[in-house]
Amino acid sequence: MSGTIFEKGAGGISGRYIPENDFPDEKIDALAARKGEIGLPRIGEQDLIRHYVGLASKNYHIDKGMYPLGSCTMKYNPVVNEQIAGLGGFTGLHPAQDERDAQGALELMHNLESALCEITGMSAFSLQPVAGAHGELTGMMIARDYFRDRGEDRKVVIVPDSAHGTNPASVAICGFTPKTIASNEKGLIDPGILEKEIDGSTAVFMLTLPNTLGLFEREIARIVEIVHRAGALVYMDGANMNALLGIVRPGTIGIDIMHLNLHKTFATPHGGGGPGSGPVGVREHLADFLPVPRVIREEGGYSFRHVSDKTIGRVHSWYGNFNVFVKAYAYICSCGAEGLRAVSENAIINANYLMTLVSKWYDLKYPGPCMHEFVASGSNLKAYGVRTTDVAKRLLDYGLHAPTVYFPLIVEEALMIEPVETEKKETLDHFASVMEKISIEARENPQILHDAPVTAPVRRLDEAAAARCPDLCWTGPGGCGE
Amino acid sequence: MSGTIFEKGAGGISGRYIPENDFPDEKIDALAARKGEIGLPRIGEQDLIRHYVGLASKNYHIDKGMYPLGSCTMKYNPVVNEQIAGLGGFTGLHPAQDERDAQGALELMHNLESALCEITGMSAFSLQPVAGAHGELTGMMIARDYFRDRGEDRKVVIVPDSAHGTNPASVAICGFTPKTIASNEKGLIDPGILEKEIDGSTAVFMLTLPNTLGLFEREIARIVEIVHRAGALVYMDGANMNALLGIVRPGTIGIDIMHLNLHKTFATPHGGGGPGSGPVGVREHLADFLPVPRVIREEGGYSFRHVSDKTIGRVHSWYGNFNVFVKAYAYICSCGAEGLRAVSENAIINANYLMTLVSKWYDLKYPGPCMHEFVASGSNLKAYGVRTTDVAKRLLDYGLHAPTVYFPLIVEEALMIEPVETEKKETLDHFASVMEKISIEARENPQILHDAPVTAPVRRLDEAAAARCPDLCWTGPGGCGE
Amino acid sequence: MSYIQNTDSDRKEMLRVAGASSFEQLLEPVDPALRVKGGLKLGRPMSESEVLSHVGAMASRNRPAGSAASFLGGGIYDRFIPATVRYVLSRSEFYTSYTPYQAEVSQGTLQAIYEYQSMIAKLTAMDAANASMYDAATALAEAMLMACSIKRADRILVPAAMSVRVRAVLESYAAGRGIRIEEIPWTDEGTMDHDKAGELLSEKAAALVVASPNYFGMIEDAAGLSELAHSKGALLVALVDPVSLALLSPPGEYGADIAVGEGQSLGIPQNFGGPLLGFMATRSELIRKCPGRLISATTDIEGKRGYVMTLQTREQHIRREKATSNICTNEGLCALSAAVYLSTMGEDGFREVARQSAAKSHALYRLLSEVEGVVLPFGENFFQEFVVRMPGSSESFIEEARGAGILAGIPISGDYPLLGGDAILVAVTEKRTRAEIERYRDIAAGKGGAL
Amino acid sequence: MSYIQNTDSDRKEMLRVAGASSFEQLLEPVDPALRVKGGLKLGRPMSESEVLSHVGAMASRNRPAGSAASFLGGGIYDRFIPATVRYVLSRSEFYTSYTPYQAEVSQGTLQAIYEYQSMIAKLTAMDAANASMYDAATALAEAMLMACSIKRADRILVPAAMSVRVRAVLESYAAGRGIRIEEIPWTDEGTMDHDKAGELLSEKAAALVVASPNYFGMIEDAAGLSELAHSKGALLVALVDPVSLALLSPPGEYGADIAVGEGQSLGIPQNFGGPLLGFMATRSELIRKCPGRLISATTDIEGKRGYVMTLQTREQHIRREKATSNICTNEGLCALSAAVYLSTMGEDGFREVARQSAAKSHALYRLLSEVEGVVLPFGENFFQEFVVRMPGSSESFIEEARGAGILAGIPISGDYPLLGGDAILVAVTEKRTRAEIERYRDIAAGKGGAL
Ligand SMILES: Cc1ncc(COP(=O)(O)O)c(C=O)c1O
Ligand SMILES: Cc1ncc(COP(=O)(O)O)c(C=O)c1O
Repeated sequence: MSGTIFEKGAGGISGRYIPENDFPDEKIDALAARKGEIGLPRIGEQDLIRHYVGLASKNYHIDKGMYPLGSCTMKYNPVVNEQIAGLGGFTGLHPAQDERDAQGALELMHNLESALCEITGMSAFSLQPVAGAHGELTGMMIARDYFRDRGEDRKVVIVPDSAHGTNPASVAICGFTPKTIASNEKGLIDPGILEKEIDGSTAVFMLTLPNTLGLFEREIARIVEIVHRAGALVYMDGANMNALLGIVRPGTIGIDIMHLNLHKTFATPHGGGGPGSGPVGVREHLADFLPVPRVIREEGGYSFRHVSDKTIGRVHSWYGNFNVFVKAYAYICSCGAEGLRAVSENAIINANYLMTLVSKWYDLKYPGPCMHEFVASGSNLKAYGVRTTDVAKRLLDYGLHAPTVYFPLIVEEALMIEPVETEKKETLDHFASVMEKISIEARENPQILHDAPVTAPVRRLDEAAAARCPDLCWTGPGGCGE
Repeated sequence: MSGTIFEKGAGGISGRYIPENDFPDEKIDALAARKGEIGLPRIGEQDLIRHYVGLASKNYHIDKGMYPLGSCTMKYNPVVNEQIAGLGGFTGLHPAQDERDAQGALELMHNLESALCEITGMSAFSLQPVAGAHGELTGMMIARDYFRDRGEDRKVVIVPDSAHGTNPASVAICGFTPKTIASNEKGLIDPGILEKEIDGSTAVFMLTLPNTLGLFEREIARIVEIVHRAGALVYMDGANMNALLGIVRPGTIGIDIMHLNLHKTFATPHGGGGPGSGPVGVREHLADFLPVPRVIREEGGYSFRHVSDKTIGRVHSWYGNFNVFVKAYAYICSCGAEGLRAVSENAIINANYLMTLVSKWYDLKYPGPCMHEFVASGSNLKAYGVRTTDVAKRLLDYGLHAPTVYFPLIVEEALMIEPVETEKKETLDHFASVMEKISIEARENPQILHDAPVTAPVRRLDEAAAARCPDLCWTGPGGCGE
Repeated sequence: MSYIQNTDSDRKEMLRVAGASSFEQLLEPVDPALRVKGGLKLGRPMSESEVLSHVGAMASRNRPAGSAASFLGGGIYDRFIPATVRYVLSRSEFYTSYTPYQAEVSQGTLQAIYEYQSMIAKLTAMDAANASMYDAATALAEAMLMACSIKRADRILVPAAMSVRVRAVLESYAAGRGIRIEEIPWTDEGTMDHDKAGELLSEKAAALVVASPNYFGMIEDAAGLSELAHSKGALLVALVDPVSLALLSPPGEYGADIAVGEGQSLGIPQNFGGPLLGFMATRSELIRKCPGRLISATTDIEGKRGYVMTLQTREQHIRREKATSNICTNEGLCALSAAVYLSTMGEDGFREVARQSAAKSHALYRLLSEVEGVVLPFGENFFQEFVVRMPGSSESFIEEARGAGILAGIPISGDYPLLGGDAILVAVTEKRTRAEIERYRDIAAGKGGAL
Repeated sequence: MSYIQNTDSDRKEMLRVAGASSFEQLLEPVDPALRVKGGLKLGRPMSESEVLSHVGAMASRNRPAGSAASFLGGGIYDRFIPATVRYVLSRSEFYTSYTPYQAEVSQGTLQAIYEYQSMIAKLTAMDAANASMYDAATALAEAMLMACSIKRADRILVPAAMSVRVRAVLESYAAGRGIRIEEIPWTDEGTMDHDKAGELLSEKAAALVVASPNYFGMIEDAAGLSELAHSKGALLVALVDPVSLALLSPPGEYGADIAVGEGQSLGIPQNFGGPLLGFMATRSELIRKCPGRLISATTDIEGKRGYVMTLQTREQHIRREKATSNICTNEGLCALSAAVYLSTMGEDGFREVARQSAAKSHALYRLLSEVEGVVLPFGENFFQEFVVRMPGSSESFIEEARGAGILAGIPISGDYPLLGGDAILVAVTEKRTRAEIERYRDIAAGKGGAL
């Protein structure tokens, strides 16, 4: 009984969810200009539930097993936080309600902003951006308006080649010109190169810390100094903050603007692709540029305010992804100061341990202690005709998820592995042992890897055909081209 | 990562769910007489959730597919009813609370009792019994005390051989002597035999209607008359009421006592084995014998009352499975009068349709219209060395659940099939087509059936070994005998 | 709202295939004279949103524990339930599945219940537990039948300091079988009178039932009573509170033959008293006499570990009237709750629940003992619940407390006239806060009005 | 409450294997001078029950829609959400999974999003939709960038009768790119001034944005505007309400090139304004210029149907600064909500939602039109929302209604001074009852106090 919901719901009958209309209105027919059917399914509730439960069973997910996707921080999502975020006092609030009727929500936002300031050392946060990339874009807008306000015409943003794809994209969307600099042989930013490239046209230097190789930029102090000396701002992509909680506060080491991914570091679920939340924090001199409205606490309570005319304005229809704030705030309360520090300690220990195990069988371009993640490489298996994608697919057959592959681009056949702090030693041991088995299979019987996956709901899919002739909308049994 | 929760939770650390104790008390140590550890797991929340989600994935369930277990009425369990029954206003109520603080709960119970009276034609219901068998036992107690009250010494309860196993067991537990009578060649009670067997020692005649062959007792009027003439009571096992909603009201055809299975007819979920609810209804002359307390509606509101000294007393610590009442009541509201009638119509149409399809490939001892279920037989496959159990296991390989097998005992190699009203025609067609395939496999390649299941989480299990040396409690890696 | 998915044209086609020209034709076996005329007198079908508001309004006409501080006990307690429990229970793989008749596709339920059995066995320190009973009362009733059958006797002894509701269920089950239930009074300490027990045991009895803590919350000398019962040839049936077992000596340690109790405390909401979770554990030698479902570990034909229902020949679906019990549907999902609850709290967390319940109830006891006129008849040898008599009438005390958002206790003198006066039973679980406990005291001391 | 599962001895052993004698040693790359001294100034860890009461108390300091009758709209609506939505969304297979990078083990998410795309395409009558955007505002901003890139132009025209918040987001996105946004005023009927639009279109513009219903709830002559825009070489971008599309002519019918809108109405709780669901649909020819994720059906190597992310070369993780957008994490779970909502309500149920919203809002409109002093400036050509001026001050009217349990509307004259007076925007969804609507009228008529 597979097939789309349209097939299952063809010619059936739906349940009755709302009462009869007690305001019959002939006038409505005048409005009803739409011709014909929309094309929505008509399906009974039992089959509908079966459809979605059936789809659910085809997904890998955190509650099934380890999710070692590098850069994604796939940690356990506490079930109690879902329960709390589902309270009617939160879910039923309209954003234009009288502030007196939303004091709890405003207080929560205020407390969350304060906690993020304390965690990062930034002076002020806006919760408005709804994803990491959205935070980056917001940060770029702040930089843009900051220089405009100062009357400086700076158009260039320097981005290391190891940066996440969203970084240069956000730069470009904001109207800046991205300029890539190469990382050095240790996988780090070379202050010398930076010094050469930076000049009066540079608005921002944008780095990820720890970087996408899982390395802490040893020269960060010098980098910050170089950037500031050039009159530019330092932007930190804080999506990897899971490594630094209670260890480094970016604001105190000179970072001017940063974003966080609450849907990574603060345990809010990823939802198969969102919703996320990407709050942006700035140091004092940039606070006036943050999006409005801001949450203000005064004698009488909390309120939203348009605090400064320097603001970049808005980046979201309302206040950002409030439902995500609730979960992140509950998580911070659960952890407390010591718990957050423990998160990063364990994330780092797990990563270094797993790196030691995995590097027995896979290449490692940048040895030495890593932070919360590391990048291995399947390049040693190329001799057997095996590529990293084969390793990834074979992992699926063992009931595990694959690491992030082919990223960062600067590592050939990259396998970017982030174990996160919630996985325990036995789980890492199991993952490492499967990685070992696969490396042996690669040598002895590479075909198994090429054929993988065989236990997943589908075998390898024809992506080329999809790209050539995309079938993006169900139009009947035939699909594409009809 | 399989294994028991004890293995997974050996030597780990649990989360912190309750606050620190702010009443330290040395005296508690004096109470603490227990020596050593209890032996409960210590497991982090992520692995705990994975454990149970992993177990969940090994279960067949209604939201996965059709569940044609005869006599079990495995219909769709509406998700909204779970939501309603989970409201804090219900779940947080203590049963000894002041009645003024529980008016909504009492009203719901009162409304549910009234609705059950209307549906069955009985005069009064008690919601106290928590399962079908518990209802039977309660009904037997009512009969016992009724005759005791009348000073009659009747010790025998006549039960047809087609009865559900709980029927004779309930009779015996109550201290009555069960006496079995055979059904006739049409699968029905033979009034002639009944007339012969019944006498002044007979307290109750206990029948299931429709009976466990899915047949309506054509002679029910005569049967009732015979029993009443003998001064005995008619007890109806109403677990099959899904066939009769809006069609037959047992109270109006002379049934004296009956129970319902809310967890069958009224869509409350079975929970992998409960909780259920088995309300007992009686006609007017037996109302005083119902369990106490009863819910009474008066001017000032609802209350619990000990209405009569003739009561059998109590069969449950409190008022029965209240949480189940909420779901059943919500279901009745959803259906309304016409919806309940539609339930039975569709259950009957589905059963007759499926019987027609299945009987092309399997034996049918009792042809002619069935009610909500029918009993086929795999006896025609015995020639190929195939037994009904093989057919059942093979169905699992096709991703379906098996019917009830080897019951009722009076049909050889029985396959008792109840499709229920929520399954649609296509689903029945699919089931029938798999049954056909299996009957062909049985002829052509019976080994496939003997080997089945091969796609389930485990293959056939050694029940004999378990019965010989039961391992009922995890005591370490070795298990039984340690 | 209808959950039926067949359309009119489906039905037409199905009737055709089934050889019927109309639905009425399928009803041919049902004499038209017996059929319902004119339809049921129930309302019209409601849409989902109407059901939600209709039944939701009933929920809001109650005043649940969440909106008041509950000191009610007597077998049902307001305890903290971790979110994991509701999460696991809301998976339809568990809640919509049937009794695991096809073991190969029911390993989730089977293993979970096996683990539940193991946890109950460990908690009670008995050899094995069954898959669940309806509630403590029926579990005790079944234990009574089991003991009578083992001992071929028809007399059991129970404490007078036992829940009257549980007692009533025992009577219902005993009546038809000619079982005599006799009561052992309590002493000034609120515990069982050993001398009287010894006396009554001199006549043949199948079992002595010991409830510890008893209904008044008092801890019995279970070991002494166990010895006494066994010396007179009776079985010892222990009725226990599962949370207390994290602190107190468990039935297996004092030689109980059967242990039963109410598992509601183990992650199950109060739900106005149902569903509950009766548990039963026993010794290996008695397991084949035990009522109810049992899950055993075993292996499949490839040697892989798996789980099955076992010893089904004790059960009604095989043995019919010769079964050890008539129980079929039990409280499977509640057993799952208990397993999730116990594994979430874990060894240490569960002990902490017991310790805090004891600590907080003893704290309230001491605070009340300082209030003039308050009578605490039975002393401090209780676990988490005690009997108290207030200076004024308990009715007006409870009423005043109710006004102040406190459900102060269950009045019990009506059921136990020997207690005299106006006694109430007060339970303090780990959920109660210092503020609530102190407010309770203030009200008792006549200083409650200010709040 | 900690979610870390390693024990001290695990950590010791792991450090040993990793060749570190202490955790500090792993921090060697981090200059000690840069490290946090003395720990973070945050509270101590809370247990689960403390978090529940701490954050739960915040929830109870709000007054959500459930406890008042909401006539608030402006893009976010109080609608009925069937229980199926929450049920499906609470499955961790959906909510805890990542973006479907490994397609073979993400078919659940992929197929669900494919079905969502299909439903949006059908609803808008466009060829294809993407997998979701952040909200309507950013979807429109992305449509603006897309139009400017297609038309190689840096000017777009927008209605003045558009949400000021959406407009503000457009400005933020436009500023750095040198895009000029120009406004077309509204007429006395509250709709776009066609003459003025024609005038402004004579200078090259990438797109004309039509919001229909517009922010005042009024239905635009979208077909006419579409013709106008196309005749001047501009694209037509339609900003639409998805529920309205069950009744009104959809963008595909009047030739829109890009359709965007806010999907919150499709089964997503109001949640104080987030998460929302921006949707975007377009014509086949433009799909490769479209921002965001796209899911396509395809087949696996055995010919079995399956789903993959496609046209990823438009996306930032492949194309970096040349990507059509920077969007990565989107609103996947909200898209799933919309799919479950639309398939639950179904073709007929969804139309009924639209019809009832229209019928009820028109009913309130007519009731108010009979109240003396009430001004309804724009007439009846609206879908479910309209502008009204109350006889007295809107502030005091709203305050009085609030006291009577009614959230009466959004005051909008501050944002739209041209409206004059004290206008409020009133939305009536299918959830509002006759009683609520009549009470609204009574308060407007000065007869509200009695309730
Ligand atoms: C380092 C880094 N930066 C930025 C992002 C973008 O965040 P988002 O997907 O929430 O837009 C991610 C995650 O994908 C990331 O890992
Ligand atoms: C006909 C019949 N009678 C009685 C019962 C017993 O009901 P329960 O399992 O709820 O005790 C059942 C169900 O198992 C049944 O099908």
